[in-house]
Amino acid sequence: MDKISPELIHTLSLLMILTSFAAVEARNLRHATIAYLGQALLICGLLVAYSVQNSALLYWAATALVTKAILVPWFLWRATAGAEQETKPLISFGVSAVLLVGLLAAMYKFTHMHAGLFVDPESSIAVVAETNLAVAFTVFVLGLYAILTRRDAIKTVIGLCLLENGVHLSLVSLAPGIRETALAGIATEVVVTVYLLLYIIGGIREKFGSTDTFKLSELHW
Amino acid sequence: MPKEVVSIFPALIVIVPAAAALLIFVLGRFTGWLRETLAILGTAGALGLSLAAGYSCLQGEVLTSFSRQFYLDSLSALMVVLASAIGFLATVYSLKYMRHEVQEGGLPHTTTSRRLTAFYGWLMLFIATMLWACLSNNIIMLYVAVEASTIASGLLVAFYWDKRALEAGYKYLMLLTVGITFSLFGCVLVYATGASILHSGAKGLLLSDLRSVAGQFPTTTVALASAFLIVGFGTKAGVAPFHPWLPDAHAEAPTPVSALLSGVMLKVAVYALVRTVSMFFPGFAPVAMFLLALGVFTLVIGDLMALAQDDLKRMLAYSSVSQIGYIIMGFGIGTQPGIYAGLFHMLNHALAKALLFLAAGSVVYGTGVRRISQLGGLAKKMPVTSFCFFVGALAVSGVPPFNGFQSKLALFVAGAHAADWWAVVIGIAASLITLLVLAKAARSVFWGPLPDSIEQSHVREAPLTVTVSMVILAVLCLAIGLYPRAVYAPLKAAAAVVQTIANSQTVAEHGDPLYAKLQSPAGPTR
Amino acid sequence: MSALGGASFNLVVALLIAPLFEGVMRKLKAVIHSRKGPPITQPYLDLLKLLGKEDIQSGGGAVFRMAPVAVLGAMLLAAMLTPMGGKPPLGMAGDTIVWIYVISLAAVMIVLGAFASGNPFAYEGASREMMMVLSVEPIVIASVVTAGVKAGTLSLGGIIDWQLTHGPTMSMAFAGIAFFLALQANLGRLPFDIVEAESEIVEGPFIEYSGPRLALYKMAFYIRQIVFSFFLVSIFVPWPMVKVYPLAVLISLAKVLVVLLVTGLIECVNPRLRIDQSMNYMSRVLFVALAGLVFAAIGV
Amino acid sequence: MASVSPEQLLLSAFGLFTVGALVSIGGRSWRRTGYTSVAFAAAASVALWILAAGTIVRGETHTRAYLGLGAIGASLTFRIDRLSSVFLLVVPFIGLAALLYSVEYMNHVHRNASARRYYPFALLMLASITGVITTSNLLYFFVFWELMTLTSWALVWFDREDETKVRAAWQYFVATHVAAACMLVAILVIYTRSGSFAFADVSSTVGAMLRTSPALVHVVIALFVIGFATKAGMFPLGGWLPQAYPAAPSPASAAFAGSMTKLGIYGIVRVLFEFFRVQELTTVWGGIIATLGALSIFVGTLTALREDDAKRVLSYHIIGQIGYMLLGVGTAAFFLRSVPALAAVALIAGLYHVVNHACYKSLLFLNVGAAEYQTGTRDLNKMGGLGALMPTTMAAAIIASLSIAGIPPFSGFVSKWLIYQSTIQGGLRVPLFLVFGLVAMFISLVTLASFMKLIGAMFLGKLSTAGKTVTGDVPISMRIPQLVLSAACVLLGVAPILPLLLLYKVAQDVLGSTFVSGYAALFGSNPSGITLRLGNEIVGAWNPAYALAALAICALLAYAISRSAHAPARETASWYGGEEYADDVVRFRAHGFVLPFKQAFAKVYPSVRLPKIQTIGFMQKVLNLDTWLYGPIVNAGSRLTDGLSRTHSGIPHVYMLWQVIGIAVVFAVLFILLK
Repeated sequence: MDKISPELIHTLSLLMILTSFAAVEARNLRHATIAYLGQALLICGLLVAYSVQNSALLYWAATALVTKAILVPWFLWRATAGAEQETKPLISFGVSAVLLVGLLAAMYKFTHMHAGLFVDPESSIAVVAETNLAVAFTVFVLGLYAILTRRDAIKTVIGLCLLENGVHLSLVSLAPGIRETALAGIATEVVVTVYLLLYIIGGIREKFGSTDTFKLSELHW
Repeated sequence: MPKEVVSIFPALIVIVPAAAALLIFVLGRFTGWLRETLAILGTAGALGLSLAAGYSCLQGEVLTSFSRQFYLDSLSALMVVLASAIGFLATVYSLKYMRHEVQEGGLPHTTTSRRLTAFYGWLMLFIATMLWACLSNNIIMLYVAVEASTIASGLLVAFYWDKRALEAGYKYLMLLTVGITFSLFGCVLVYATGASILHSGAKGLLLSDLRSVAGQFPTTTVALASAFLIVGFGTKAGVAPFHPWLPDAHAEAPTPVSALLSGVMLKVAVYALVRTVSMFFPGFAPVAMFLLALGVFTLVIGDLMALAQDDLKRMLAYSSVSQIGYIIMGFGIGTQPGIYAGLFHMLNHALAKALLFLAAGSVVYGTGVRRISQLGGLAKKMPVTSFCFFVGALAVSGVPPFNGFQSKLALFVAGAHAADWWAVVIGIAASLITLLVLAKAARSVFWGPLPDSIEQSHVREAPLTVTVSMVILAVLCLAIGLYPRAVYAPLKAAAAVVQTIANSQTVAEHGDPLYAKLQSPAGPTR
Repeated sequence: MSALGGASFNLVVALLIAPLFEGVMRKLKAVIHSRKGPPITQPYLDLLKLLGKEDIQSGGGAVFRMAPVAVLGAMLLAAMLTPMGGKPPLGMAGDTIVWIYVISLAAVMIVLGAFASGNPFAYEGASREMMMVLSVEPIVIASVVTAGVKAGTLSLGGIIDWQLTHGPTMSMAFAGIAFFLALQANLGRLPFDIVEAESEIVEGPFIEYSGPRLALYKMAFYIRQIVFSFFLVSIFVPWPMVKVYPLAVLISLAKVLVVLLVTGLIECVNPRLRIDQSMNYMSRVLFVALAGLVFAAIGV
Repeated sequence: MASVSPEQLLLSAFGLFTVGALVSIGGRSWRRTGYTSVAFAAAASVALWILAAGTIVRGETHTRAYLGLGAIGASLTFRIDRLSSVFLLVVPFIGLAALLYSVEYMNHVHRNASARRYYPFALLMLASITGVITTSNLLYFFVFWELMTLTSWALVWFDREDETKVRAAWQYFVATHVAAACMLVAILVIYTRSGSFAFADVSSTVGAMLRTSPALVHVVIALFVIGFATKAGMFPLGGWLPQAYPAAPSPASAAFAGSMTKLGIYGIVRVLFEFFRVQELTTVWGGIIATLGALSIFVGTLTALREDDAKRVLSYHIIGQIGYMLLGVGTAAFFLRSVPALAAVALIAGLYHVVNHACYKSLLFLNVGAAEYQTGTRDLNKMGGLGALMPTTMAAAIIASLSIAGIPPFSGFVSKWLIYQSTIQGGLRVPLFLVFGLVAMFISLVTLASFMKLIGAMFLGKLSTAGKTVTGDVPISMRIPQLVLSAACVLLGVAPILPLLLLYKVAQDVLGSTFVSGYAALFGSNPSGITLRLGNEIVGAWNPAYALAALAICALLAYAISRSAHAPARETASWYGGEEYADDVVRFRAHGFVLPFKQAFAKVYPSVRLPKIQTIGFMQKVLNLDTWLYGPIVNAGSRLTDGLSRTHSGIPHVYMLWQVIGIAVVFAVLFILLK
């Protein structure tokens, strides 16, 4: 089994935080889509980087390239046609940036203190796992953050994708050496969900005139 | 120990409706009744196969397919029989009902035929994915199947494609996907930890193997994983406070879909929850205790919310929340009688709530009105529907001699045995509220004078295919209530499965109070 | 003396001597009013005259016709249950509770007869009769129960025996006083002749009765006077008890005469009360009776 | 019937009721369905009577177990003992009479409704009542109890077009189910302690329970008493009763009054005397039940006095009459250990009153039903003078009224007399019972007043406008039940020896070994009457044979006197002070009867609209559960629900926030729990 390159993986995963942040904060939905595309490519790269240890991950990388980097951005691109500007979010950029830094620091602290809970500290993957998990959690929480604070339906879909990426990143960092991990990763792609959501959002745009989810409160109580 | 038999049945149970779905999508738009025929055939096939498989399970076998990827034990057998039976009845109900809805519902920009094709296709897929979820032995595939059932039903919820339906559909997909992603995180944690303990990725995926090592998981992992699993699958099951998608989706979906959502999908989610979380029960007892508290909380919230509803279907949906609370409470009690009661109530609620939704749909079919306050005096015009609704309401509320009484009683007895008195008292009080809510709704919908706002001549009893499903369910409710022994054996076997998941180490040393009592019904054993 | 003989004796007293007491009382009232008054035998003459008079039936129906018969029958039965100088002759057939309810049977029949007559005055009278029963009977019951508590038995004979052996007690005195205070109402005498109230509702329940049926009512009314008086004197004041039977009877008759004279005296000097005033008065008397009961319960 | 075992008899009765119900579901014509149902009910009743008679002779019978519920170790077992046989004799009797009466009544009054909504439920109700009486398993007791509630509920809402009746049915439903829930909790507590639902195991557990957790035992009994007393209509839990019973068709009300209401008493007797017969329990709860019984007597009857709707009058009287039974039973429980003979007399009195009340109250409902059948109204102010046209009904009504008022020699008198005796004898030991006795005797007169009003307003006097269309008495099939029931009222009154012998045996069974007196030592050896003895002393006597003979002689004498002068008779119009008035103008309304008295006692029961007296006003506040218990609970509940509803704002983000917070909270809680 070849040695994986920690530097490469660190670099890639840290870049993921930047892309996530960009995807969440970009006011233009198409810019956000491009940021997400960048992140998808990063995940593919990470998977390839891990594949020195486990060649099955290449299949996942290939699938991810198709689904995450091609299909989902395409769907998003199509869905944002004609309405590129996002509905004003609940929390603005400055606050978000502060929160993000705090979040990242907290996750770092947490994973570095409790990494032993998730991976065997003696194993070869432990070094990268600590950072990767921190990144994965951060991406996950950023996804949640997007879902919770962005009023635009399409932005929440992007948030959902971020959630998924976070889970995938943690999956690959927790158990990179097992062949079944690749299978699990491939099986859990949410591309169909994204397609369906965007389809329904299309209907919503048609009926409600916008994709502001705050208007979706006719059904209550 | 049951012996494992390799069989094609478990796979076929999923494949038959899935194939029907494919055929419907491909061929459905060509001829008039082909899609309906295919749908009936698909669900009937699934039902037949499930019953056959369930029979062999009762003989002490466990059926597996595809190197244990599909795994059909008594618990799964119970679930697939339930799911396919209600699926079949819902399909039968749809035959006339959906034509009526599509033709008179004022659906824009699509032809009737395309709409119906889409409906039956997605319906079959929905049923297939739910069956798959019940049969999967792979923890990741379990997640995938549950998510797939969300996807398959997403368009069904938004079927009417008007403002309300779209809103419901969006919330449904969004909230459930977020929730399910949580459970994915939980599954990944369990898988990764299990795999490292088992030193095998393949085994780390299989629930049947994971359960044997769950006791060795680190505590924080257990807490984190259970939290994610409970919230994740709990969202799908409609556990409070993760339930808000439920009334919207149930109310806006076409009636057969509501019946399936409430009757089957919630149960599948509970099944997934139990399959995964119950592996922590023996080593980590507080998990079960937490589930109990969560169940009680859910049943109270559901009942209180149901009290405030004026929309018939929303009211039923909130009542489903509360009944899910009872089921979770049963599992949370954690003892054999508790799990038995939980499963029993799951079965009964599936039948009764499906019946209620179908009857509510029949009311909407006849009157076009869903507001309880705007309805009244329908008993004369719609006697069968009225009768069925009353049966369903009494069954859900747990009034003898209907089935809900038997399971609620078993539940309270189990709770009393486990000395969870607070839960029992709250449960009984809440079941009174349920009774209040449902009986009140039944009274104001079916009795009193017919309001002027409803056109007299328009109101009529639903056609035969609509009523026959309701009558079958009503008869089942009554039959199980009168003769609960009929379902005792399968439920006991299913409970034993959960129990061995949950309690593989302790069951032998404590003995089993339930079965001990069976042998000597006269005297107490403790 | 056998029960049958005693019963027959009581019957005779009730039928033949009761009007005499009425005559005496009329005479007494006349004296107080400074009138000459009718002869003592006037009640007998009244009765005989009525028996021969035309029987005008406005109500019709069996209930209307049978009511007076049943009332007199019940009163006679009550007379047989009442001790008149000794033990009650029909003691084995009924105790004090039976006695009370036989009396109320008579009230029931009066009310039913009044209803059956269909006359609004009769209805009003019946309503008042019922209210009198409701307000007076509790006092009777309380006094009788006091006696029962003291004696440990409710049978009339037992109570009298107990009284004779134990002598007067505080609680029995209270009960007796209460019974006496209610007696006026029981006898339908002023100030409590609210039921008949001739000047107001023209004989109330009896307005439609005439001839022989009215005679039966009159008879029953006379008998009620002596039944209650005998009950009072033999339960609450049985002393002195002499062993010689005829003498004992004579003593009882004398006591009854005294009681009736006192009630007559009261009647002469009081105007009629309204029904609510009457109920108010009775509720106060009830407290006296209950005081007796409380004393009995604590053993005084 | 040596060849037929008791078990077969019982099962065949169940079978007949059920088959009858199934057959009558198919029925279309009111009349034919009715007669079919009567036939089935009659056959079942005969089976039950044979069973009851056999039980009285032979003692109790146990049956095999049926319908086992594996999961909780319960199975349906029956035990017919003498206590159940008393009810087994009465219930089918009343049920049959009511059903026979229904045939014409329903056909006439509810012609437009469907027979399927009446007869099946009526038969099933009788079946479930039979089940309640005979089962010896707590769980199935509860099941039958609920079945009984449900089927009777279906009869209460028979007339579902009328909004007030629907509301009454609803109130009934809620009240009885709250009570049932209380019972269920009690049953569960017992089950967890004894590990079984069998009656036999319950009593053996109580001793241990009393040692370990005495408070719990009291809670359990309280829950049971709430459950039973609600059904029986005891004050203050019986508020639903005067609403619900009048809503049902009259024969159904008769069946309720005669059979279902009594099961509350049955339950209390079972619970107190069989399950919890430990000295400190029976004393406390006997006292409580007797007190509540006396309260019930007082409030229920005084409230009845103010009602002008005939069926509501009767319904309030149920509350009052239930009080008498509870007073008897409570007194019995109180003196169970200290004075067994007194306890026996009180218990016999209570049960005797159960039997009597079943007969006369059902009869009264049938009488009122007959009047309603003819005139279409139940308002006493609008009726009058029906007696001349309906002599049979009037005779029956008078007999029933005098029975309920406790006028000798009718049936109510004997049982009430025994209750007076036992309370006064109890009062010699514990003076509180004297008060109860006084209340019982006084209220008996109020009952009398109330029924004088009923009789007077319905049957006597001049014919009212509402009765102008009446041509004759009700059909023969409606008269027969009335005649049979009035015969029963008379018989139970003049020949008390028959029921007393039976009830004495019941008392022997129920009281067990502590009670050793022979029949003659209690009630005397004279078969024609009762000479009540406690210890060696005669405490009271009532001999209906002697008294009746004397009364007959006296009445004959009186009649002879009245005819002695051969006075001529003449019919004439009533005298209105010389003026001519229309009857309806000068008519004395039922409402005015004893009006000043009613005003003096206004407001004893909640929600009376008359000026009130201060002290009673306070009592009313305390006893009106609506204002201080139900009302606040409902308000708090609706506020809570409102608040909860507002949190469901509909915005998806809010819900997702719940999920996220949920994760954090669940994790935190689990983390803490697992540490």
